Amino acid sequence: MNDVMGIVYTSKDDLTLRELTSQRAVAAIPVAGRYRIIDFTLSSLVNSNIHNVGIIAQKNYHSLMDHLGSGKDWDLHTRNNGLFILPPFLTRENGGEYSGVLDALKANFDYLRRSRQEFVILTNSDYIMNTSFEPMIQQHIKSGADITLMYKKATPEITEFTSSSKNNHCYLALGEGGIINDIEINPNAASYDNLYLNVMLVKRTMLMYMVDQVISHGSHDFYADMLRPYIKSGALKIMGYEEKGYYRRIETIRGYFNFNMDLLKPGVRKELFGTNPVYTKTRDSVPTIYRANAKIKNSLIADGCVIDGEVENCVLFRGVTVAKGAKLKNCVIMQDGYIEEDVELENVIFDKAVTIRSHSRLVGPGQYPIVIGKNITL
Amino acid sequence: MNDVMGIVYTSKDDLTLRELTSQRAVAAIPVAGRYRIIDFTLSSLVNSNIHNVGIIAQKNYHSLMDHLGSGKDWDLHTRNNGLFILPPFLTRENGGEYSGVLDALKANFDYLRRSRQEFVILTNSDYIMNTSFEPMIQQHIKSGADITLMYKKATPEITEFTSSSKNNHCYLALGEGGIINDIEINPNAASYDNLYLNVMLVKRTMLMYMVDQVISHGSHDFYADMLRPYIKSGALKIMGYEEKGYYRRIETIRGYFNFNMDLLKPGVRKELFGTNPVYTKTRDSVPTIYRANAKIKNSLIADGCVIDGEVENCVLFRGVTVAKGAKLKNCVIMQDGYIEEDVELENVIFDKAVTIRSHSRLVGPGQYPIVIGKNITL
Amino acid sequence: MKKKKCIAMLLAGGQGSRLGLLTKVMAKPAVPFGGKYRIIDFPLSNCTNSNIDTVGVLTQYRPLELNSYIGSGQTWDLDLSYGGVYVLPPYATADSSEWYKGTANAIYQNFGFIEQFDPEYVLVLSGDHIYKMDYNRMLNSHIERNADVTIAVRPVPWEVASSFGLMVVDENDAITEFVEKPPKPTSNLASMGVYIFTWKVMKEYLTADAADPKSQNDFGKNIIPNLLKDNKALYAYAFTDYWKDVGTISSLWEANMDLLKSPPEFDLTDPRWKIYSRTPVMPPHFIADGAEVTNSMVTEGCEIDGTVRDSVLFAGVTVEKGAVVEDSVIMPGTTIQSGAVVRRTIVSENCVIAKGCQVGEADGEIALIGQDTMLPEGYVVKAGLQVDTDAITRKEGA
Amino acid sequence: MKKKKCIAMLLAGGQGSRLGLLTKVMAKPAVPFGGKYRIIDFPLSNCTNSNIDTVGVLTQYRPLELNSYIGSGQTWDLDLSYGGVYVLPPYATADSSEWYKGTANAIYQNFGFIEQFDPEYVLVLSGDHIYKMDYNRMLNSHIERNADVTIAVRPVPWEVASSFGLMVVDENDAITEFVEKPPKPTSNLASMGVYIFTWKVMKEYLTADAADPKSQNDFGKNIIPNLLKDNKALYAYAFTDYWKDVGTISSLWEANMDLLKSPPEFDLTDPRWKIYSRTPVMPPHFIADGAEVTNSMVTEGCEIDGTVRDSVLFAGVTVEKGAVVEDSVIMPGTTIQSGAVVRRTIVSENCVIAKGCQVGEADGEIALIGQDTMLPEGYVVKAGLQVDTDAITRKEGA
Repeated sequence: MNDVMGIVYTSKDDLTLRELTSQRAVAAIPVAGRYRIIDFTLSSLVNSNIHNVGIIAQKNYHSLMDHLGSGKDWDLHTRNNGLFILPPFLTRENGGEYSGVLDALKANFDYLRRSRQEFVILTNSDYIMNTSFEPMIQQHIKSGADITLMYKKATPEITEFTSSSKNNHCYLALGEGGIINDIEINPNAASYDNLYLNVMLVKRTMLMYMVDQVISHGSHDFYADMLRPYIKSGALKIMGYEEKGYYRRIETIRGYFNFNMDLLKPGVRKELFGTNPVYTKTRDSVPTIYRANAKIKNSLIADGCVIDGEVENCVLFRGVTVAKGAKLKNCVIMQDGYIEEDVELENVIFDKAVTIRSHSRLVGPGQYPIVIGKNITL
Repeated sequence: MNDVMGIVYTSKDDLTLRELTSQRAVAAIPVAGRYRIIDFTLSSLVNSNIHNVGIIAQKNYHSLMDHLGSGKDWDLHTRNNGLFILPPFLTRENGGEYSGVLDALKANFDYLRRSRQEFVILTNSDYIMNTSFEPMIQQHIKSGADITLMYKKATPEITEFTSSSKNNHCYLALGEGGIINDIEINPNAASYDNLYLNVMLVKRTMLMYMVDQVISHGSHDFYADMLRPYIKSGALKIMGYEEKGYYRRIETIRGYFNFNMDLLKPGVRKELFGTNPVYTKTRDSVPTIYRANAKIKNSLIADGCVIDGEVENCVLFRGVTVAKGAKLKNCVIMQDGYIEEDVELENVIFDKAVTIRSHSRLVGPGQYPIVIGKNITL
Repeated sequence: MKKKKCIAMLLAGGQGSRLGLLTKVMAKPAVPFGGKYRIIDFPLSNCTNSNIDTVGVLTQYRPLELNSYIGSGQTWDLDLSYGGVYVLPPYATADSSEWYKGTANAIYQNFGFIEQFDPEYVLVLSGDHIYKMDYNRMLNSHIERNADVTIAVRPVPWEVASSFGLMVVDENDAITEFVEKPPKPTSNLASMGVYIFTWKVMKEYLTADAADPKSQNDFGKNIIPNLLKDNKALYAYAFTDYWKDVGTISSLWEANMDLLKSPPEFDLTDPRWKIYSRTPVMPPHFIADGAEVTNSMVTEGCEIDGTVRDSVLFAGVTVEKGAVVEDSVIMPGTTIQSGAVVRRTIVSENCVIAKGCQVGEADGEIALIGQDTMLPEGYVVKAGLQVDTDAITRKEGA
Repeated sequence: MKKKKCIAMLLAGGQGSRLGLLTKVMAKPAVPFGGKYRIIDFPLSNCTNSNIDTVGVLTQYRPLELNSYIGSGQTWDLDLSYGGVYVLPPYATADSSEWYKGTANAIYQNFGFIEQFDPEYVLVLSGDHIYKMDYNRMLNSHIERNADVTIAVRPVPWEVASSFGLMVVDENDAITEFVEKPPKPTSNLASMGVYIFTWKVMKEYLTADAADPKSQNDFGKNIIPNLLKDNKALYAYAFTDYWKDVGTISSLWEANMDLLKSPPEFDLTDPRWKIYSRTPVMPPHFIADGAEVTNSMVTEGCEIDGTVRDSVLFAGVTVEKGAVVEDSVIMPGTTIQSGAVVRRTIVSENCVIAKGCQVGEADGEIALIGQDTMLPEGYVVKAGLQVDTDAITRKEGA
């Protein structure tokens, strides 16, 4: 059993995801028919036998809290250990917002102190990856590293999804024996091909020490003020661990759309769902019903749908209705979407509970799908 | 089984309770050795077969959230129904504070709409009472009332604990058949002796309608802008229900102290704990150990204490240590208090985890006990 | 301790031998139904939706599956500190150790369980039927009429009446006569096996029954007749919504098919009366290019490359390219390989129907493939047959 | 499904007849201990604290109390969707229905339960001892030594050695000999009844054992000797902290008294190794003016007006004015009326010791009052006697 806890940092609403984040954190964006992005991170932690997980929440954490509940669906509802949501609590002193991951960690020193585990995995929650952290933990202990950073060989598929914005894209240089000796933060052209996945393993007490040092010297940036100086100084043994599985960071609408379409490939489904289960909030939906006129091609469809139309290259979330005569192609339709008769949709993303009246037509450009916000009726 | 939900309003930090509320809501103040004030309200609801309870939280709700957790300890952790904590969520639009109960209700219309129950019990959580709401519900249905307000005959013991501040003390006039035809808000000298207990029963949809009406006309005060006009207009049938059990509202340090001392009377303990169980967060404490020099008189003592000194007329919370030679009289010592050897304490309230070094002496005036704040070492 | 007004005792002991190979390795209440449910989900969800939060599940046959399936009861919101769901198999005492002898005996042996909740009423359920019922309304009727026992009843077709416990009632629904499975029925009001007893009365009669060595310890055969004899207040409570005994292969198949009609004969989608079920942890299902899926129910984890018509598929079913599934029920984890054809068949959990198999026929009786069966390539199963690994081995050995 | 590395099987079947009247109405693991615990809290809490989150509790005697006590497992953080705690009584299959024949047979009959978690290791526990042990460290030792079986052992005094399973080990702690309760011990290393098996090995040997009609299906008598015969890798894992078999009235009494010593022989207060227990919902205890309470343990719901010395009081005990309790263990809900004197006695749950009773003596054997006993006014119970309602009736009848 692992002597490791998890801290999941949920970053602030990312404006490049437009409507999808207007009322929710990136971590709470619905993906793949029945999940939220954070389900992949949480399931990876739980499947690695990590049972104490703190979620650093920011503004807009209502939907996240609603999704996670008591942590029951991830077997994280135990009284010792379990799931801890750590929002920026308003008190007489506190203004109510974390200014970054270091500030958030510092504000939650009480929780870190109370936790018993020797190690911490500190991770973001804006990516899709279903992995086990156990080999990384084993390598960390065996190598005697102070810090282990998870990286992946950068390929066009992985980097094309990320925006070119200065959004903490870091590349690592690996020296002899896997020691990291340089980090590039947001380069226009990267010199190295080791993309940092924003997953870090470190002793709990050392993390607290480092955070305290940086903050008490008036600095605040995790990458520039903490990671880089420690890597450059060589005072700590900082190692890389190469992750080889499927990984996509969700930063743009296009990246979001492409990831959903990626799931229509059997290989990708197998990689993401074949080995370790991905847990999510149960919704007690009924199975999906296909009626007499249903014609489905190459689509991923969740429970609770009722389908009597044509669906091609789509991802349909729970509770979607596609009436007779409707034709959907290259669409992502979130929960409770309602497509009336003879509607034609192509290259469209519907957020939750969008209704489109019969005989309408909505066709987006192939590269930049149209997004329709939550609860809208067209 | 009751078709009723509960809404518990936890008011803002009350300055008359000084140190006790500097880091917690009134509802979260520890009382009676192992409870928080809100445990009494919650247990009364649960014991009345009410299984959907929303807690309107304000600033400072960290300790409240910590205490309530997933609601497990009240069997309120079910997915349908259960316990819902409703803090003023920060969003792009929302500033983060409720300006009163009406504002809070309006902000949570989504939750109210989603709930299935026909009736709502709307209650504060700054009082101690262990009752069943079932007779009130039955009277409400039988009488065909639109609103039923719970009141109690005002006696000196009940009113002496309340401050003379304008803190929503209301008195009701009851006419024929129990119809309420007048309400006095914060009178210096009350004309009526029916003290409103801040517990109201009403149809869920009617509550929403009334709140919406008042707010949309620019008014905000629950008592003056909503209750009084509806009572005066006579448009609704507003009835009183008389509660006869033990009731104390905790508004001042003195009231807090007196309530704890009240528990040393067998009759009060029987009234509060004899019939319906009061649930609270489990702490898995060991039993209390009395050593060879222990001398205890007339005291209420929770689990997890180790006592080798003299204790008279005290309430000791979980995990308190009283070393050899220490003498305590008329004290309330909260969780994890540590009284070293030969200390003398009289008329003192210790908040959580106060340590007092050996050979110290602290004696307060009988009527106005000294309060020592959380985590302090003297 | 908090008192419970009404607790439920669910008789889940039946081996359900009329279900043949289906119940060879599991108790009847654990049999899968409707794409993602098991039979026991229906009475348990009915309890939760009726605000009855304490349920004893009485079982002696294969309790392991039920035990694991029910777990902490979290699925049905029945994981409570006080109350919740308990699986109650027979147990040994200092003096004796005995299996449950009859339905009444099973409850009698668990008086200790009932008494710790000090209930006023006890609801007795069976785990054999598919239906949605508000037990709380039945309880209110019991209380209003000041009844000793209330029995849920429904009219059944006269031709099948003789396989039920039948009641004659007066104009106030008071029961005047009760006959268990009479050869010549004089009434078609059948007992649904759902009883509400006033606990004091139940205690008295079950205790007397246990002391009677000649009794078969059965509610229908002994307890109800004894109560009638003593002129106790027995009332019928009429229930006319969908209710199906799924005690045979063909009725189980039919009940599944009822879900596919439009509008369905039995609606699972009412948000105010959800049927809860333990959900397998699987991704959404995938339907490939070239597949055909019509008039069917499909759920999580399925991968469909072939043709599926008028069928109910459970979680994790694979239908390969060129395979055809028609008028069938395919239970969790089963694979239909390419070129295989399955018609009018119930295929149990975790089977493999290999290439070119012909299972069932377009007409005739429903065929059944038992759990964990690996049907060899090209194997043919005629209409109405039941096949499992043992049957195949015997056939090959022969 | 997620695989579990190690699951625990807790043998809680024992009636514990050496505990006399105490286990007349409850299974031994449900016996109260230490003011607010029951014996089974210790192995269950050890599991939770050792990160073993899946426990099968094997029981056939009085499972009802255990079942209600364990409930959803929430007390021990064992209310999980996948894993958690399950009570496993014997069950009927289509072919047979049988009680557990021995410790090994109990586990053999539950292979189906074990296999659904596909574990690498199985930890076997008994529900008879008071101790705090990190099973995870024992598991690591098992893995490091690549053992087939690891047995937890401790040295016992030579004079009692013959009542244990004893082991001879070599310099590497490999077990070379194992004898179950030999009349003339050649070792004083006793088995604690805590085993870790590599699941593959357990499966092989328990299956072979089940097929052997001459076997008594017991770990100590059959399984371990067979493994030794085949030169399997059996290791001893030494445990030297507090460990007490509470199988007799006097050892149960002693173990309670061990908690009162200062410092205690056995410490329950370590925040990193909490013993979890189902807490009764009661207010703090009250000690009145005029009471005397020294060298004692008192818990929630007690009301003390009398004298309590060197005793352990459970939840909801009342000691009236003028009553004296010395060197005794008073279990939940019992009342000692004014003027009654109780010395060196275990009083079980929900008893009333009426005015003027004299129970036990200042010297001599421990007396025992059975559960729910109402001791009449002025009744005298001599040292070492066991009294319950039946005994009183017999005496009055005589």
